[in-house]
Amino acid sequence: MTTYIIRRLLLVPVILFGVTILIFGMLQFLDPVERVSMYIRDTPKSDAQIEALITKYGLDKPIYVQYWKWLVGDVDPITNVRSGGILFGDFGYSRTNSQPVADLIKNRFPNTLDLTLWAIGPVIFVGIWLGIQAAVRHNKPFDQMARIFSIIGTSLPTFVFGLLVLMLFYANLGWFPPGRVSDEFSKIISSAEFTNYTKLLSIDSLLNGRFDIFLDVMKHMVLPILTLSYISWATFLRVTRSSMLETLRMEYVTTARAKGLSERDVIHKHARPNAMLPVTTLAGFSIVGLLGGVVITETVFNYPGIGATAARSAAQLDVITVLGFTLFTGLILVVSNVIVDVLYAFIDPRVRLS
Amino acid sequence: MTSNNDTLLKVDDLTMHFPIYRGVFQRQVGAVRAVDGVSFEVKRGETLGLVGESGCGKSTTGRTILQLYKPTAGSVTFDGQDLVKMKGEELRIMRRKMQMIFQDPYASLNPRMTVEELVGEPLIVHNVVPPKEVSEHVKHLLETVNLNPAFASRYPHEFSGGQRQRIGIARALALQPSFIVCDEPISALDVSIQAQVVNLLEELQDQFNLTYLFIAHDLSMVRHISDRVAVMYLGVIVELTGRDELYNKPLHPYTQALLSAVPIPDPVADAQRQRTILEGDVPSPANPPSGCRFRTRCPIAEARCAEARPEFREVEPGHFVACFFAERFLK
Amino acid sequence: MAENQKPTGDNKLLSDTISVREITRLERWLGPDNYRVVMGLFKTPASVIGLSLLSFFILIAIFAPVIVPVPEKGDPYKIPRDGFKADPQPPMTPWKKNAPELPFWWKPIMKTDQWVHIFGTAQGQYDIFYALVWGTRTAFRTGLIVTIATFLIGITIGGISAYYGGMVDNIIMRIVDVFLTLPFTLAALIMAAILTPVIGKSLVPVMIALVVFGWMGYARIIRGDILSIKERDFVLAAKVVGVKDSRILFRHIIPNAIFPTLVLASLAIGDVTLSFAALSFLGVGVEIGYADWGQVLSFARNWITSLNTYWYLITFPGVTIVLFVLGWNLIGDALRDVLDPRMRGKS
Amino acid sequence: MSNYLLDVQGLETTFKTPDGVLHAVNGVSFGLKEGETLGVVGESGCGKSVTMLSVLGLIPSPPGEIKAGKAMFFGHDLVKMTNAEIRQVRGAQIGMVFQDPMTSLNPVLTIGRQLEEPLMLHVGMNKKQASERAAELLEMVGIPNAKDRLSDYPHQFSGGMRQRVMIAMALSCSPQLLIADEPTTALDVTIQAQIMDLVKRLRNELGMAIIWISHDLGVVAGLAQRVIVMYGGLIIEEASVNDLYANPTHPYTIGLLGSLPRVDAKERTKLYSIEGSPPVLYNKPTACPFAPRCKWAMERCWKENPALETVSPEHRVACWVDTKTGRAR
Repeated sequence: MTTYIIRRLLLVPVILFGVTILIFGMLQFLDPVERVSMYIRDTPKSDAQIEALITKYGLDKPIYVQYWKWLVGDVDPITNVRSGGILFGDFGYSRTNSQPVADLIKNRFPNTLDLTLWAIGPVIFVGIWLGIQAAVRHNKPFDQMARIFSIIGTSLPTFVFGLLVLMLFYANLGWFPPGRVSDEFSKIISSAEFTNYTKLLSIDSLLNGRFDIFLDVMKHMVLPILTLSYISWATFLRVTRSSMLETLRMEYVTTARAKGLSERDVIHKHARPNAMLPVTTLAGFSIVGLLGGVVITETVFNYPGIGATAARSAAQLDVITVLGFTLFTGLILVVSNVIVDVLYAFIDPRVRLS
Repeated sequence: MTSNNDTLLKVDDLTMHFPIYRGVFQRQVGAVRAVDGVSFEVKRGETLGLVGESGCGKSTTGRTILQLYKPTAGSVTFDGQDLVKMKGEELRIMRRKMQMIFQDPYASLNPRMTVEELVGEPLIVHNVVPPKEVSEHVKHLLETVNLNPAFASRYPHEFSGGQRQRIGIARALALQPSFIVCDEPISALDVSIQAQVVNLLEELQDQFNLTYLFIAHDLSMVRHISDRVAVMYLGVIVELTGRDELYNKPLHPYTQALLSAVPIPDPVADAQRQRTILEGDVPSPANPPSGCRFRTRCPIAEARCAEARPEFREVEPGHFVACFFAERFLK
Repeated sequence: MAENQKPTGDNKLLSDTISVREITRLERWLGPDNYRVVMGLFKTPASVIGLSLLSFFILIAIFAPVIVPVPEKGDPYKIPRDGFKADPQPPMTPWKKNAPELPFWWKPIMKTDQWVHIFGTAQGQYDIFYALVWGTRTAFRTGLIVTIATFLIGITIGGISAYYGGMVDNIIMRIVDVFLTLPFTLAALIMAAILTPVIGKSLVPVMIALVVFGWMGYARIIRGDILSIKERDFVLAAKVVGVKDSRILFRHIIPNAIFPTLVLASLAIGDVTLSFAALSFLGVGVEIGYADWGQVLSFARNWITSLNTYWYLITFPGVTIVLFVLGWNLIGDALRDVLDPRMRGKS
Repeated sequence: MSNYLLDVQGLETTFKTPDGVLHAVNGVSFGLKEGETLGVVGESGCGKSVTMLSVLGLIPSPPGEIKAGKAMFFGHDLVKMTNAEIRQVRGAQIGMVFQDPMTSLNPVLTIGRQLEEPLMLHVGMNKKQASERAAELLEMVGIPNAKDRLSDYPHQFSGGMRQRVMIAMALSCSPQLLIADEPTTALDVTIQAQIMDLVKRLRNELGMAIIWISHDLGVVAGLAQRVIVMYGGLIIEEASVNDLYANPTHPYTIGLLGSLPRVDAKERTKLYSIEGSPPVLYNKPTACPFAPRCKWAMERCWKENPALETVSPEHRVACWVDTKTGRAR
């Protein structure tokens, strides 16, 4: 298995290299003036300044020079200050948000993380539970209901669902407002008396002993979490159900029954561990799904995470900002995929012991 | 082994190793020695049975002879020409003379082609009959294998296993080959169907003067159909001789054990015979034992068996054995 | 065995007269697997509902000019506006200005020639009904073009990967990994944002973005199918018979490999339409006022605090999109059961 | 009251399939004495496996359904038992071994855990006792280093070894009956000989009754005391093993034996071949299911289904024709 994990890890730099090439390739569609903002920390003031920057970062040089400068940036020989260089975490300057993209990520990503962390648990466990129940009750009413739920779930686009729940639970009932936190609390949060331990508001509010803030934060997050989760529920349900149905037809399940085990033990001790193997892989993909899903969900709910920011920047054709975000999430995904693959190797003895 | 005009096929030291790649950089760390130095010849008009357990390399031997795999070493002389040296078009044209019948009648027929297209394809790709006459030819071929020619426009899935195998046989016959490799042609069929196909193969052999290499794991069926039989174990032939000679006077301990393991559909005879039960499993062909391949399971193995590989030698006229102690069983 | 009953083996019953199954011409033409897939469509109630929903939308797309005629000399995909007032108008508000031609069916049914905003108007007085009817055409058009393009690119790349194997295969599959690493929505957003200044505001940038980040699935599936079919006995059998490599590829491998991918592609039209609407909802791509479902829905974003009043901003477009995608998914779900090899062969 | 250990009467089982209702078993009756070995022979689809799975209540339902019949085991009808009741029988009093050792063991659980399960469940052992007993069982079926191998997973065993594990598992609670469903079909002939040798030894040591299902008349000949031949979901012949092979009476049995070449044959003769293919039963057979392939078939064979009749002591046949004379019986 060690070779398997090493091979998997060696793939990471390869994929990351590919991702940078792909994004750099897309950048080539922009004219140099636009690309200049990759390397600077504030808005350029004059044409001459832009010209100087183009020369400085080799944007008139051959493409491999450009790529290299894009990766490592440029060190000023006099001040010894590095500017640009995505490898050093400098993703350029966001024109529409008037701040460096890296800072933007630092500010917005905790909000997105807060949201996805709350969503991911329910997504995985509820989906798997539903799928197993549906498979065990194959073709019975529960199974039919689960199937209908799953089809409707996958047919309700996030932006429609989000707007519908917003109409119902906010506009009509007034229960769950959009946004991040109520105005009365946002001042407290930015003040000195509120310590940011994790930057995840839901946790920090508890750590500061402000249960009222926690409640308010959760009130704002209920609808986004629900919106983010339900499509994944449907997917998990479907994959778990079909994997479980397949497993239940295996001969070793008949063996288990022939041993006189109760149906409960047959399902939970013999069938489920096998049925979970393909679901593990799905868990990796669902992280991709969630991070993609935040773009629309956050936009619908005016939730200040990286998704909503990316969408707003894209609508204003601020490519650099979206690029930074994409590179960043791409990195997260590469890492989480590796984790899932290694996890899979541990769960399946056939892989673990080879 | 000397060959003369009677010899249609001569296989000399045929070797087929499939590389194994392992490790972080997928370097070749070894090879599955599926076929490891196999020599035999097949005379015109005879049936040579090739028998052995699963994984012994018998199917690979058949496929390598037909150059479906490029052999690692060795030569295959067919009708005086070395097939291993042939390439591309030359080999393609040569295929007219040698055909194959497959084990699985469900997998070996393209599901998207009709019986007529399947059986007619060899005629078309080799341009042996004018396109207009293909259909007529196919009908004739179907009759030859006892299939109703009215079904020529149907698809394989409309037929039962035995009927599909007949379609496969008709396709193999289309180019009027002189040599057919039968790769376990009956082992996927129901018991009551097996005899139908075997009888048909025998009839066709008489009718068209065919030469068969009949590959099987079923010793009783091989005995029934073959003139001579070769026994394979772990990539090598351990014994080769005439069918009666082999079954009456097996000289290799593996052949003896194999024969005694075959169930006989007769409780009285079954109770009377002597059994040799082999211990353990067949070793992996990726890591075969040193010296004699069979020594790990052999009841009479001695120290020298681990040191050198016993030569495949002619103990009696026409009786080849690869065992140091073959003479012990010569009564 | 007693002598008198020793069988002779010469009782020739024509074996093939017995168990040849009678089958229909359609089954013969499609082949067994494909036939089951197609028949599965008409057997399950879910997919019948799906098919009806789709037919409904196809009819709307075809008869769009009859259902709501285009204003004179106008671009049909430009939603007509009843003035420029910001606040949306509720359903059945009469047209005041710039009303398009009255459709022929209105008068006989409603007994009046007062043409109204059937579903109300969005902000800026865009007529929602018109947008939804003509948006159906946009949906099919983008769905079809993008799907066909992704399918062709996907099977070409996947085919090359499977055919050459080795290093080529390895490199192509890593490229596929790279494309799959980026979250789809974000990647499509950039692509569209980059292309919009180059091409201009239209359907094209978003469609290209969807194609660039949409082909990987097909490449993977067709590659897997070709690789598995390459190993099947019937390919070997063709080789034994002396069939040339090119004929083996086109006559034996591709016809057997392409069907599952083709089915997936035809089902993906729903998903593609949805992605298009999503990007349009986020504000990239088409110019404001273009007859496109996502665009109409995005108008609702500015009114989320008063959606209780302006419910029609999301209800009508929302229901339209959901029904459309539901139609495809119902068919897809039925097909998945028939296609999934793991679900097969229980008898 | 019969003196049988297992007494099956009039068993009928059907399956719902997309193409129609498959009549897999159509009224099967047989008895099995304590300690007896019964061979059940037939081609694929003849209903031999389904019969035994029905007896143990292991038919997936739906699509399977037991339409009629009973299976008396120690005075209780297995068919009528509740799930909880039959679970006490399965694994404890009746052990079962399946055809494919590669798929019949759970790939993600250790061999030890799978062996211990029935012991803890039926015998009431604790984990430690069960683990010790499991090692003994592995030793009993001839697996070397039994103790160490308990923590191994199935994929670390060869096919023959896995089948030994299956046998150990089936016999772990000392059942009165072992049902073996083609346990050697997937194995090589030398491994098959090992397994049959093992089963014969265990039969002598433990004295359980055995039902051995096989499509191979040869395998059954060396093992069974009595043999049942099945065709089209029906028993068509039943006799003691010596009688059946010496005096096969049903045309199908005659044909089957005639179509088998023998490794000990004295001369080379043309094989007898039964034309046509086995039936697929979408209708319950109302006539003799073998009639279309039978060279003795008479008018009556196409109209009525013959019942099993005793032709000589311990020998029963379902055929309208006396194959010795070629005339109606």
